Amino acid sequence: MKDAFSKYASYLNDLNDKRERVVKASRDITMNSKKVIFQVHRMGKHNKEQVLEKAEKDLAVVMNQYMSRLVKELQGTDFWKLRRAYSPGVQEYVEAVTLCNFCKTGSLLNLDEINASLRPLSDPSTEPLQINVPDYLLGIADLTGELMRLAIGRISGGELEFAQKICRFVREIYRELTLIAPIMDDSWDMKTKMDTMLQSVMKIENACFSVHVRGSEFPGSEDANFSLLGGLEIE
Amino acid sequence: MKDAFSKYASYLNDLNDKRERVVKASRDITMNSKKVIFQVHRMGKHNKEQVLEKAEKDLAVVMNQYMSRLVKELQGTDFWKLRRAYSPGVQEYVEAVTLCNFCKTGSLLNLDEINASLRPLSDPSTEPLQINVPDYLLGIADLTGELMRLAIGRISGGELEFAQKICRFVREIYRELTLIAPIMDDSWDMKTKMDTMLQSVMKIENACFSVHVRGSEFPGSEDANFSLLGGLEIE
Amino acid sequence: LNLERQFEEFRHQLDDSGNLRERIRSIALEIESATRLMQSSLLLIHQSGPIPEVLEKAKGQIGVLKELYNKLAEIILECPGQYYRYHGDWRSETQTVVSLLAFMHWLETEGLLLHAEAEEKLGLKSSEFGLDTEDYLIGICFMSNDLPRYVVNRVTAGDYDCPRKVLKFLTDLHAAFRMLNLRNDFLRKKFDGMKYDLRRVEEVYYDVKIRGLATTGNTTGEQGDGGQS
Amino acid sequence: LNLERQFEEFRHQLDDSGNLRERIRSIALEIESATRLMQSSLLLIHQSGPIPEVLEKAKGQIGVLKELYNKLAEIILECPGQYYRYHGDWRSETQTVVSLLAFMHWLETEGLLLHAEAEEKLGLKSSEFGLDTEDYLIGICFMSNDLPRYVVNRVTAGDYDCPRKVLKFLTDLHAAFRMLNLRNDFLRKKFDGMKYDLRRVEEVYYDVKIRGLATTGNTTGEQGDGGQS
Amino acid sequence: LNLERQFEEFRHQLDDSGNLRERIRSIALEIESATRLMQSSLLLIHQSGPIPEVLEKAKGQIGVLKELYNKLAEIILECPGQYYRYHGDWRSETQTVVSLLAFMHWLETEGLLLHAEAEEKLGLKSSEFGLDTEDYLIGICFMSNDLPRYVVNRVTAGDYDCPRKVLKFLTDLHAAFRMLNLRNDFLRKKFDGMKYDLRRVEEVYYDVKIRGLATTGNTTGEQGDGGQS
Amino acid sequence: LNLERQFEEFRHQLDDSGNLRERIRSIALEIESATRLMQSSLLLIHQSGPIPEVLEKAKGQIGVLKELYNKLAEIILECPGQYYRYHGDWRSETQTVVSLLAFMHWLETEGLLLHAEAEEKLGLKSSEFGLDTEDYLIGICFMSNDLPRYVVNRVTAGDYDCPRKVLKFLTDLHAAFRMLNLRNDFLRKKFDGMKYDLRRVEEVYYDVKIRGLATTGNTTGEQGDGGQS
Amino acid sequence: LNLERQFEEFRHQLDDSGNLRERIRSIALEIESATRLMQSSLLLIHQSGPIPEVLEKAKGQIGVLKELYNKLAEIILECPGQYYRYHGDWRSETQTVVSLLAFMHWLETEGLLLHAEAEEKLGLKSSEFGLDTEDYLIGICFMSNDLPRYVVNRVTAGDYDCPRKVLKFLTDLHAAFRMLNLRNDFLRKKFDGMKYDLRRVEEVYYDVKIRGLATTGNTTGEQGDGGQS
Amino acid sequence: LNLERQFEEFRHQLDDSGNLRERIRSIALEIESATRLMQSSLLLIHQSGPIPEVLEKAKGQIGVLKELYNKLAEIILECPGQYYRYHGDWRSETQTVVSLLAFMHWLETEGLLLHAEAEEKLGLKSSEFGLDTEDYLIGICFMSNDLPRYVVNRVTAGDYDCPRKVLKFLTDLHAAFRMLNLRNDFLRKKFDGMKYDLRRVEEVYYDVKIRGLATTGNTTGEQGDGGQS
Ligand SMILES: [Mn+2]
Ligand SMILES: [Mn+2]
Repeated sequence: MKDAFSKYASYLNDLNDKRERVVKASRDITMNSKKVIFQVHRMGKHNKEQVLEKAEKDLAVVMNQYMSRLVKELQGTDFWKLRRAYSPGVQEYVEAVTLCNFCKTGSLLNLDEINASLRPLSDPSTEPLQINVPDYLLGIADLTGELMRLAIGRISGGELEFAQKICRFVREIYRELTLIAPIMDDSWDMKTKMDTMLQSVMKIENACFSVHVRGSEFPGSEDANFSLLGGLEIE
Repeated sequence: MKDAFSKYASYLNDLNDKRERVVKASRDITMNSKKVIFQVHRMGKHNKEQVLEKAEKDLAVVMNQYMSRLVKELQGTDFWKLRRAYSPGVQEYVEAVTLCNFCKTGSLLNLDEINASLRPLSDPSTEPLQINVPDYLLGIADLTGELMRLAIGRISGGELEFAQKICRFVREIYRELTLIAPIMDDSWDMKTKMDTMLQSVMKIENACFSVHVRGSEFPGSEDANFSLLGGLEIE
Repeated sequence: LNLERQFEEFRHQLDDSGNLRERIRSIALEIESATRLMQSSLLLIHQSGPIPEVLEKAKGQIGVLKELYNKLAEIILECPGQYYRYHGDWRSETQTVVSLLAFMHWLETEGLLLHAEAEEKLGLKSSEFGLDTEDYLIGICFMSNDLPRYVVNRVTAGDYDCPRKVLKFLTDLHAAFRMLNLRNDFLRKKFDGMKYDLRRVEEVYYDVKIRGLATTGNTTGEQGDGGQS
Repeated sequence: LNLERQFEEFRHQLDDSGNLRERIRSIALEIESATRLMQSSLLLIHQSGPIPEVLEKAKGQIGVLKELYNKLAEIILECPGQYYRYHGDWRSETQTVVSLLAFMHWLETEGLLLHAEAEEKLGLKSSEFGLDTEDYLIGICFMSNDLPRYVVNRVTAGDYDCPRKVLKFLTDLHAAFRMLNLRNDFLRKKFDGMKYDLRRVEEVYYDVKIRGLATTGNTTGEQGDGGQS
Repeated sequence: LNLERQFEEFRHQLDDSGNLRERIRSIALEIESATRLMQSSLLLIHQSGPIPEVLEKAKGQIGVLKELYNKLAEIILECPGQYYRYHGDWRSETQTVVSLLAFMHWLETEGLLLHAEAEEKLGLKSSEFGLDTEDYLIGICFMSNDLPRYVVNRVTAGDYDCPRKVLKFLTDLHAAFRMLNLRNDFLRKKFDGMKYDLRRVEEVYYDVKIRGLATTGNTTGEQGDGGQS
Repeated sequence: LNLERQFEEFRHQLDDSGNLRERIRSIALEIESATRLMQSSLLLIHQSGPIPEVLEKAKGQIGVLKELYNKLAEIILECPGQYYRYHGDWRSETQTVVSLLAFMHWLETEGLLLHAEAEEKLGLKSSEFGLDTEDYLIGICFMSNDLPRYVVNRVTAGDYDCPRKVLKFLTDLHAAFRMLNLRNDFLRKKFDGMKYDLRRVEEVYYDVKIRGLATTGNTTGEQGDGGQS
Repeated sequence: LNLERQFEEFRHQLDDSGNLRERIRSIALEIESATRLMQSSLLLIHQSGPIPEVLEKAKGQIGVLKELYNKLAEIILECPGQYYRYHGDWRSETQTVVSLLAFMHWLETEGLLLHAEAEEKLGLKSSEFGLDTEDYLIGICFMSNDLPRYVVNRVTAGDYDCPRKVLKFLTDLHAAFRMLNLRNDFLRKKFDGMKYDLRRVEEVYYDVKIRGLATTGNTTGEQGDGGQS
Repeated sequence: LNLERQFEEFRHQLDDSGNLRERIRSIALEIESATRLMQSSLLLIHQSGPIPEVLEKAKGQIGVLKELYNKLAEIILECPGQYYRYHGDWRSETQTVVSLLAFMHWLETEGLLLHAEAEEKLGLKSSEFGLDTEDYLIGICFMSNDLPRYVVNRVTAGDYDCPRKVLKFLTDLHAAFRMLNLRNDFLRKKFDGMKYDLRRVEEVYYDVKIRGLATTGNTTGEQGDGGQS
């Protein structure tokens, strides 16, 4: 019995150590991805380029320093076996990278594109880590919350059109996820996220509504098309 | 509007002040009744009289010092209006006074008897505070928990018969309350207390069972009828 | 046995009080039902129904309520000193009654329905069975909760002077409430909510004012000569 | 208008079904009350009261229950096809009834009260209004929960043969239940609890046996030749 | 043995009812899936997609649903009198179906989809398997919850007359619901929520009106001559 | 015996720590009460009371608070190192205190009350008993929540320069908060709310600006001579 | 659109994986059902059924299980690398299987069924589809939970040597488990429970020993020459 | 600016306190791990391992623990006055440590490990970082929970004097605890459990006594020469 159990013990030790390292990497990814997201929110009308540049630089660090650690740990069956250990980090990374990408390009970064960017990190001889569909989707769900914050902020910043763009984009994601959420691997998480997402959509819509009716009151005025805060910033 | 509201304000101030005083009195009663209960649990085989004497002295203090404060505050409609403010204290007092009484006499102190003992505390010109039936019953419900502790302790102390007496007594109370609990003013509290009470009954029964089967194994032995701890105390 | 006899007696007492409660509950249900009719009539106010007619119809229920409270008083008198034992069984209904009466009163007089006036309207003044002060105050808070909606709908219907009047009333009411030392209870929570009503009415008044829709002349005057006294 | 006419009709429907529910609830309350009397009498069994007398008194309520279930059946027959619409309003009471009847039956016969027997005792057999199978089964589980306490108190009272008898009964019952494919619901949860009752009774039997208190003669014999099959 | 024979029979009963439930659940899942497609199409309404086209696509699922409800009806007819035993397995799905159908109906007609009309659309009218009234009412409440969002987005898209129309509809609906005596249950809770929808639509209408964006001409006229009666 | 002596000492310790908590709670209640008075005075600001006078009255409570915090500090110093053992008992009261002090400070200086300044005002600087950073930050968020209402009421009262000043302050404050990497806790949630305050103030600023009311020059003048009374 | 195409593809993928899961669940249900039969047979051991016969009957299901695991393996091989994606759908069933196999193995050999032996019995050794180590360990813990009951019933039936044997096995097993570094997870919780099994068996051994029922001779000897190695 | 500088500092503070907590958690994990090793060694006591040797091995971890508590103390000293801010992060681990130390102490001295002695063993006495009284008391209750098992196993192994000694200790300990006026919290609940430990030890003492096994003379001898090996 003792021999068998020392075998089990070393199996469990290896597994637990690896899991520990993966959890640690995941937490680092989370923390640093969150910092990237905070950074994106520091975006104003006139510092867009600088802020995004810094965010992308930080994101590159997350990728090279922390995601790469994760990639090195994970092989084959680990992708699903240790999913719970790294899922939070990966979701937050998806959130950060898609947020940056949307701010730059106005479109959704695909899972394939993200996975392609991970490939160089891994030893070419081994199977590369591929983010799975559920983690990607859970990350996208959180993305919509950040986009909501961004939209409210951009309306403050006078960028109404950008806010409207976010509104359309988030609505589209919500619509697509309506069909996908119930067939996901563990749909429970996603269900609560869908509720939050609808709240976010409506917060953006209400903000757009508010700006719209205010603007419509003075259709002739030149100011009406301008930002509210724009005025302040000029002063 | 101002005049009316200063009337309301002084009404509320008076009421709240009184309630505050009643709550305070109730908390003092609770604290000191709990101390009496702790004191009763310090009872052993050979210090019964002293312990109970001390407990009764403490109880007299609760009565004269704290219950009397409560009695002085409450009049007529207050008995029900401020019930929630003083109910915890009164329940704990019922628990303490019935516990002491049971240890001394082996029977249940009636509500009428308790209420009679309160009468001297109040000004003869006013309606005296009478503990209401629900508070009395809620106190009795808690009493059974303390009796359980006592029974287990008394078995340890070698007083098997006393434990059996408690067992019969608590069963009887449980049986009576089975019929009364569902028709009480706020039966919700009582329902959970009934569950706890059944647990207490069964704890006592299991302890009695355990002593009984042990004793039956050596029906001839003289020791069998004696306490377990009795032996230790003699040593 | 002593023990059995005592519990036997308790059982009788509690059965009696259970029956009493049954009767009270059934009257409380009737009160609720009458209140619902009153409320239904009053709702038309939000659809710019003509105020006097709406009030007329709603008032029809006051008599019914008076009678029901009378019955309640009779029951309670059967067990003197136990008003507050059963109070929980009709209090939330009564709070709603107060809120409706106070709203109707405001529509007629632009003033607050006082506690004594509310008691009188329900025929409670004389008897030992009165209107609990806290219930009255909670009812007033409920009324306050309906005012923002009322103001919004009046403005939509073109009554631009309404916000000023409501704001004046609500500001005074809020200030009066602040004189009370409230405990951390339901009334306190309700009163805490009143500040949102106030804020919303302020916003509507702001909307009207900034667009020059408010009849500015006398408003400033009114505010100027003393404010919320 | 169509809309108004429709809601008018709904009002009638809802009022009717409300009244029905009211009547059902009131009978369910009476059932509960009769059950409680029965239960209270049965509790004396733990005091080692003489079983026949205890049973006699408890049985007094069966007639009352029968009548109440009759009334219930009549009400339900008024609205055919809706048994299960209102079922929730009396099911927990019925489960308790079954558990008490089954316990009394065991005390008399040392056997299980069958579903049909339970229906008969409550006068439900003939009518369309039967005893739901799951309610019956849940009631049986409830009964099982009371057995460990019973066994403990019997032994304390000196009846050393009781554990063996109860154990035999419970083992058979448990085995029979195991054959059912239960869903993941309340019944399943209750049945899962039965194994703890079984284990507790086994332990009591063990305590008695290891001390040589069980009347060993015939027990070992029975067990030796194959157990409870 | 009796005991064994009884449990043998129970096993069959439970297995049968388990299978039935399985079949019902699987159809309920298909209903949910069809509903979701419908819902997803309807969401385009908020993007200011052209209403007729959006409706066209959503309507595509009605046929599918009709068929599924037909299958459900067949299963339920196998076990007469047990509609309400299994009702819980499809009710929440059905409530969503009703809410979507009613929303689509409003978009087309600006009127309420009646209970009978909903049954007809789902092919339930003829059979013994009908649409439970409470499910219908809950579905209508769900629809009401979607209206504020719809109004907000329509105004943003420049349709300034929408708030008035929705407000009229919702006011009437709310008044009709008020006439019902609801129990303290889920439906009651949902209906209580409807007043927030109403208030929100009033606010949107207010926002539009105070800025002179509403097509004031005929609105005031309508409101002036008595409101939503 | 050692053992007995030790438990004797424990008894005293446990009793003492119970008393301590009692004393802390009672001071926290007094703080709450003083805060309420301060808040009451400050509310007049919304009714265009003259700012200096309003402030004067509100400041009257600072001394009281200082004294109370002093008492608290003394109690806490009795048991060195146990600040955070009892911290939960006064933190929510302290957050409100900070929010009021910060609002008053802004009214006087149009700048943010710094952490060190808040400590100084409450006499906490010297002692070991400081103002917890998170409590300070939460208090600042609370203050931000009151600014939209203030701005709306000032504009109604004719002070058209107020929105610009508040907007500038709030924009800076929001930007500063954005520099923090907050965890997902209560503070984060409060900060998330700040963006709505910002937006509301912007809207008012827009309303004023688009109507040409915000004539920057003379507004400062108006404020100087006492507000809209 | 890019976005739409991606989500479309996800939908297909997820549908496929849903179907796969469906097939897995259905096999898992069959495994559960076979396990239940096995368990039923084994239960007779507690009623002192003759061990070899009981085992014979229980073993009959091993072949069935082997086949079912084979089918499972085939399905999993369709999607390489995703074993752990679906693992949750059969793991609890597998843990029960392991616990029963291990118990049967102990009855035959008084030794522990090793991981490799368990895999072999289920025909899992060769394929890529193995028995997860943690599932194996949890299964072993489950088996340990049944031992106290077994010991109690064996002693009741007069087998006084059983406690010693089980105690030896359980002590060794417990010591072996302590070599593992467990995380704070389900396995850890189950293992923490093992100490109660151990304690109970110790108590039974104590009962037997103190009464001189255990065949004391060789026990001390065994314990003397090295203990739990 | 002041404002910016302040928030810059806050950012550092928040980041620092996050790091601190991280470091504390990691040491708490190491404490847990050392405790587990200690516990593992001590378990051999139940298998009649020779007490001195077992203790020797277990004591090996005390040094490790001392060092870890030292590190913890250093971290806490970095932020004076914040002991109770982070206390929750190591308290449950510390309670286990106390329970083990107290058990080992009893094995050596048959007396209670006092609070001050526990602090000394962990090197906490000198520093500002002490052992919380409640943690100590809870740890002692945990130790009490292990004593019944110990007594049972010692008797099985032939040490018939052990029950008397443990009973004496536990009686005194229980009496001492009874002197405390405990609040209704975790500690109270743990203490309530102690009476069951006491009873179980009494039962064993009775078993030994009634069989005339407890010959007080030579038992001490047996313990002296190394136990039952
Ligand atoms: Mn996020
Ligand atoms: Mn108590």
